[in-house]
Amino acid sequence: MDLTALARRREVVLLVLIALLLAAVGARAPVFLTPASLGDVLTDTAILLMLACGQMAVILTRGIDLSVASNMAFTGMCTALLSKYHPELPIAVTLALAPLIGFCLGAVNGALIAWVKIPPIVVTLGTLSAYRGMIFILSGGASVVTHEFSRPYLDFPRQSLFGVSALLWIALVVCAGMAVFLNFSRTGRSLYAVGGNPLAARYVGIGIERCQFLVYCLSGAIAGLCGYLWVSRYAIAFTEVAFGYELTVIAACVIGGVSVAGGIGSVSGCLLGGLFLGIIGNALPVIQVSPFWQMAISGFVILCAVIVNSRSEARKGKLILRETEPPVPAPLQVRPETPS
Amino acid sequence: MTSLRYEVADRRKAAAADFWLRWEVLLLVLLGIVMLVNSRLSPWFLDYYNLLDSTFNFSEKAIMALSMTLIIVTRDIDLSVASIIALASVFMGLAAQAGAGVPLLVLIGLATGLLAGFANGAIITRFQIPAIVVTIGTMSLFRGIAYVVLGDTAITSYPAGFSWFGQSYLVWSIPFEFVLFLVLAAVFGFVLHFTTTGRRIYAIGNNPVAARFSGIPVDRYRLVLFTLNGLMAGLAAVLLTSRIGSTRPNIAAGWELEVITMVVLGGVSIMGGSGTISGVFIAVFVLGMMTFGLSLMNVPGIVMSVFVGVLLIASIAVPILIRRMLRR
Amino acid sequence: MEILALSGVSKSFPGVKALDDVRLSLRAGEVMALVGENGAGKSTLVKILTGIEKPDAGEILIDGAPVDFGSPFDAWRAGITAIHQETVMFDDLTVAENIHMGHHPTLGRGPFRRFVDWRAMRAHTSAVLARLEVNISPDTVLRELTVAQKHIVGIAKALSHDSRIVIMDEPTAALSQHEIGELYKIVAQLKAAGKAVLFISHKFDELFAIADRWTVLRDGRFIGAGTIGDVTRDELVTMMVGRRLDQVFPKVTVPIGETVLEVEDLSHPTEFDGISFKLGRGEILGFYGLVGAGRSEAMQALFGITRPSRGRVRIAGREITVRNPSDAIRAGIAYVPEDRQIQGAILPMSITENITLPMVDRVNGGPVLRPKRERALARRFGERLAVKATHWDQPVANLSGGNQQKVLIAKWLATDPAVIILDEPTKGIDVGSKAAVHEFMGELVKSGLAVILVSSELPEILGMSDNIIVMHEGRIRRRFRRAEATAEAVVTAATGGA
Amino acid sequence: QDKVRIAFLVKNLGNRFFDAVRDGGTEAAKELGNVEIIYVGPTSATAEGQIEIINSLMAQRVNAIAISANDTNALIPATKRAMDRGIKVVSFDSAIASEGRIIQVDPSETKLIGAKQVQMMADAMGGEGEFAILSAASTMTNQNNWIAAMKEELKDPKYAKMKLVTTAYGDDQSDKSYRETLGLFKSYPNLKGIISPTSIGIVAAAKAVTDQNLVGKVYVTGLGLPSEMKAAVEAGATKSFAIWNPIDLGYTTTQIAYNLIKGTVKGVPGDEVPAGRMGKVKVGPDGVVVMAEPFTFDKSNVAEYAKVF
Ligand SMILES: Nc1ncnc2c1ncn2[C@@H]1O[C@H](COP(=O)(O)OP(=O)(O)OP(=O)(O)O)[C@@H](O)[C@H]1O
Ligand SMILES: Nc1ncnc2c1ncn2[C@@H]1O[C@H](COP(=O)(O)OP(=O)(O)OP(=O)(O)O)[C@@H](O)[C@H]1O
Ligand SMILES: [Mg+2]
Ligand SMILES: [Mg+2]
Repeated sequence: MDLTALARRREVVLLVLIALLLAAVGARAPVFLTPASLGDVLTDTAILLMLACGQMAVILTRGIDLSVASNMAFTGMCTALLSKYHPELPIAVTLALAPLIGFCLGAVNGALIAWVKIPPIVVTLGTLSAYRGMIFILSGGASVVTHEFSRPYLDFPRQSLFGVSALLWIALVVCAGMAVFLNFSRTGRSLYAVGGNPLAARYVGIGIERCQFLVYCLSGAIAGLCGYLWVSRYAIAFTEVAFGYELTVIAACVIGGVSVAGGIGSVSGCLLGGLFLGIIGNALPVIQVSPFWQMAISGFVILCAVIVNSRSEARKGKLILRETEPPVPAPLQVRPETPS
Repeated sequence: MTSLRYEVADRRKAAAADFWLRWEVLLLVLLGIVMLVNSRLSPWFLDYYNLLDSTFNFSEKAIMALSMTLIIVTRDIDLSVASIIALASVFMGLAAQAGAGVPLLVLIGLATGLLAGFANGAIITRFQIPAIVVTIGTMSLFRGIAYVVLGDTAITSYPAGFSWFGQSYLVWSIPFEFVLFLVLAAVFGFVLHFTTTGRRIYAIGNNPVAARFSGIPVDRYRLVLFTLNGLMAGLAAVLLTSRIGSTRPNIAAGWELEVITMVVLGGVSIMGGSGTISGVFIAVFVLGMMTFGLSLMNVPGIVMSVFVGVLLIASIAVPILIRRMLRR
Repeated sequence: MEILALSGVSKSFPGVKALDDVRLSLRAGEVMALVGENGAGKSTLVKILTGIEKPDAGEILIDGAPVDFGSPFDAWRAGITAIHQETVMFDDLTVAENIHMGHHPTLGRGPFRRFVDWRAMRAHTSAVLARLEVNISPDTVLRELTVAQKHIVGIAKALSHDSRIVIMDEPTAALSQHEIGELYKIVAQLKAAGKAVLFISHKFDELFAIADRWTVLRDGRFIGAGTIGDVTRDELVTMMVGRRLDQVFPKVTVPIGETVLEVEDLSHPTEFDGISFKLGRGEILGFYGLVGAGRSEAMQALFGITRPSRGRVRIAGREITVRNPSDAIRAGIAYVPEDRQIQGAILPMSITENITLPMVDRVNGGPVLRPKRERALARRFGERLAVKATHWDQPVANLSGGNQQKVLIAKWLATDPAVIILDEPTKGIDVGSKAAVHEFMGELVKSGLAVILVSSELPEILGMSDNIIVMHEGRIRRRFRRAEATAEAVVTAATGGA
Repeated sequence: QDKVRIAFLVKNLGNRFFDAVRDGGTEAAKELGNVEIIYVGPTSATAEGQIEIINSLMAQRVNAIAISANDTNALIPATKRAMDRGIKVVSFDSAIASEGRIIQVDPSETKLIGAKQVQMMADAMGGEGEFAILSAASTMTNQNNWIAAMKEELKDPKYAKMKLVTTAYGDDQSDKSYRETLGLFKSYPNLKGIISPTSIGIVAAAKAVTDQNLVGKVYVTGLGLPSEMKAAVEAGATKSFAIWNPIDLGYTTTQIAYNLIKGTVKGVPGDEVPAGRMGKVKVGPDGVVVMAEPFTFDKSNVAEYAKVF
């Protein structure tokens, strides 16, 4: 790939932007660039990265999942209550149950979207409210706090293996799994087809409904897992956990170059988009920008990123005039052998 | 001309099922049920003054739902409306601190909304970026600016007469806000359903490319609609600020989703090109009356959101399922 | 030997009986022509054969055994592939993936046996493309290809699978003369390899050139079938439309009047350059070229869709600036675009609303809608073009391709233009409607309009135009008067020769 | 005879502090008999949400509304209307400005609260070094008042060696508060303490200190709930923290509201309101009733109170 083509790849542009951002923050506060600090940033962003991967699969099929944050909070509350009332249960149960609960919530979205054929934004807008309300009903509005959790519940994500926390390992596995799924499985590839051109996808026999259902389940399962991780990380479960976080997740995807029109997006782009937001969120307090600026700056950055993206996307026309060779291919021979 | 001619009727014969499956009819039935259930469950519900007062709870959102309807009909969406309210309210507050009078305050509120909406529209049409993406960005940006300006302070120094817009009643104890909503609903309904402008809006929503090839300045329409939507948010900011008499950066938090819920429940397709103002109008009351009834029973807002979410999905799913069954 | 047989197949859509007790049979090593007017049900039949739609009744037999296609994948496995009427491709994916989507090759061995085998996929793509003797890299993203190349990929996709039955639904409608020749060769190749080909086309010349047998549908019903040698063109047409059509290109020559449109040096940085021509009252000016020659681009610039970098446009001697389509409409230019579904019709809206859209203010005499006036106008122009519909409030989406095109022409005639640009007006239209459109062009020029006809169909250009302009790679290559234009000279110019 | 209905309108639901307030209210209701407590609050802590609820309470013609306000001024038009219709409005905890209520029940005095926290910080970090404040949303009145009071208290020469380096805002969200705390550690490597006058912030800050293995180096103090802070105290991240007794607060507020309804007092400055087991409380200038000094919790008593609230 030549240099200009390389420069046109969104991932490369983002990588450069992130490097610049790090350099700028590092210049103001060198402490931010220490490995320990960068590790913290990564740990802090891990949940966002996983959620962004799940969200990307959904957006690939021209969908959107606005209910991730509510799903996360609900699942988080379920696991928290479980930990509170059954502290004896091994952590493996929580680890299995969290994605399962999330999966079920996602499956409700998926079924309504794929088979009842309600637009994704409507369904997930509805479940965004409904799941959030269910937390309140489930918990009676009470929160579960630090000392009420069982030790393993809180400690597991912080355990480290080869110097990397379990939380990061989980994120790594989820994101790598997603990348393999999207690039190397037929189903993963069909997601691109479903989003790129649903009609054409139907014509080649791809079960659109199946794909839609699948992505919401997947996004739901990831949200569920993240629900446990989130609650465990901050050691508190209450109704408002991760309130409004769905938009951050979507923003990460958008910055990472996932097209909301469907069919375009990569796990690497998504991860970079998430990191970008994560670094900003973590850097502002460090470089002592007034916290009041944080929201405005993220908004500004999102706008800049999408405008830059749209510029590099802009179609350069068909360039009819530039073609110099007349399109006269050699005459075709009639060859009788069977097509393979 | 050659040709064998076909007999082509002017319009389709309407079937009874068509009427009963019309969205507005379904919503009216739903509204009836809501009113009935509420009046059964709460002795305070069917009270003239209570009902009128309850309109304070949704009038501002309903006004924004009107222009949001147009935006969604043209296949766009605006997630930044609530943030525009915050921004407009902040600028009004600053002006009030500087001693501006009531007319100037209103003007500033409307102008801020207008400009913010224009900024949305300009970015969307100039760079051809999907509206949902741009307005996610401006949603943070606008509210972020409000935080930057206000920080940890609140502005409460509004002139005395300013409270009129959000707190006054007209004849028969009807709140001014509500009357304004009714008037605007009539205007929007007329424009969307009985004018050529409305026709063009539907054309854009159904097929923006073909609309452009038909001589409709699509991007200009979208720009104008986003600006209008901003203006309506500015108006809502005037009403809300006047009603609560104070400005904080977190004002109207989360309203964007409530407004969109009203529109979608009103039968406006999120894919653009279809939906009516009358549907949205009824949906406003369905939601308003339902939440009012629930609040009379002191059901917490967060539990209401379960009702709203389920209602939203069910109201759309049920007709689809019925149609599917009828087709069998 | 019969490898595919259909009997008693029926299919209804809400309000339309698209197929009614249809039968069809295909034999190995032969080309079956399926003909019928627009809306006769041809594409619906294709969709049933490829498992996209399920028939309401009837039976499909393959090798004498009944089959039931639950999904397109079943049909594909049964050895049926199709080039569909609509281009159904994935613009953001590579050529290789476009060809293999839905049935990616997998590694097949080891722990990763379910993984997509990208290497094999590329290699296979290269092989298929090489067989078609085209030079396209398997890794190219489809978006970067020209229209013709995309079509080739579509054909490659159908051929990539070892299928026994290949269906081609109007494959030549968007191709230029040259590529049509290539396609004929591929059909011959398939035939020789013992495949059965079902070929759908509205162009009789090609049917007589390549088909062995024919089947006619009319209004969703089976009308007849037979061997191509035993039938004449007229007989086929009569069966299709239920009556005789005598003239193919009813050229009406009216004296060319004063110049209404004058274009001088219209240019664009990347798409076309130095387009100049004059157009007089009553003239039909044909624009010929290969697909992607820049004709549509130039016309769209004239119509204000794209902004030219330089050049002048004069209408009736007065210079005008066209910044957007509404300027062009006001100046009296109408443009019927080539892409019906995307640029032309607003599918979910009614026939009436479509027809009145470009001039909705004028029709209603103000900003307030007057349904009666609108419907009267729609009826007037709809009937003039013999649109087949059940009522004028019917959504255009429910019409067949040909009838959609008629609605579009009606829409633009209703603007009362001085110049009408018809971009591929008969693409994918059946003979009956085509004749109607051609005849109509005669009426237009008689009534004093000037017509620009952009077409990739050589007989149409030669038969209808007073003057012909041939474009090649964005520039005007040659101009012909009607009398001096021959097929050879025009094609030579279009392919870049002298 | 009809029940006397007193509504507790809190900042937002799902907050243990307010749940405890309600329990106090219920206790008083039981003592008084014939009193019904309605416990309501918006989903998220906004003034608009509270106004909607005031409208519905007005429609239900409750006898009194006790409010912990999300905005000092924004509720005034609504509460004024309520008072016009004969509903007694009192505010507690977070005040409504005086024209919008009859009585404000302050759990403690702002000055005391500020002083208390600075004092606890000084104890924890040995009277010298850098510390920071982690507040909730930048818009909350009581937070800002307390911070102002802290700054005032710091002027006392005995705190001369203590340096307030910055104020961060965690928006009363756990994740944001946590992140802000991490940011503080990075920006101020010499940081020795964090005061968080909000129950969510203090938990998040203590968690961050524990997670970063900074126990013993950085101390967290401020206002928190014993049940939520138990773990932090046991881990050593927090030596002591304070809070007033929400049960007493709810109890007193109910008693005051009841007396207003019955007309036994008007609620003007100088009035003495009988308040059951709390004895008589005195209405101060501006209609403010002040309760006691905040109560301090540490290792010795946190476990016991954690069971209560
Ligand atoms: N999805 C659909 N819903 C409703 N009606 C349909 C649908 N698809 C096709 N039809 C109708 O079925 C009939 C047959 O259409 P079909 O597309 O098979 O015709 P065709 O012979 O391919 O015509 P053309 O030559 O114009 O392509 C038409 O009247 C058409 O309007
Ligand atoms: N490489 C391409 N990618 C996508 N669309 C293309 C491409 N080339 C052509 N088109 C589409 O096809 C249409 C043809 O445009 P163009 O002006 O290049 O050719 P033309 O000479 O008019 O050919 P024709 O009318 O035969 O299609 C354009 O409107 C454009 O939308
Ligand atoms: Mg067809
Ligand atoms: Mg063209």
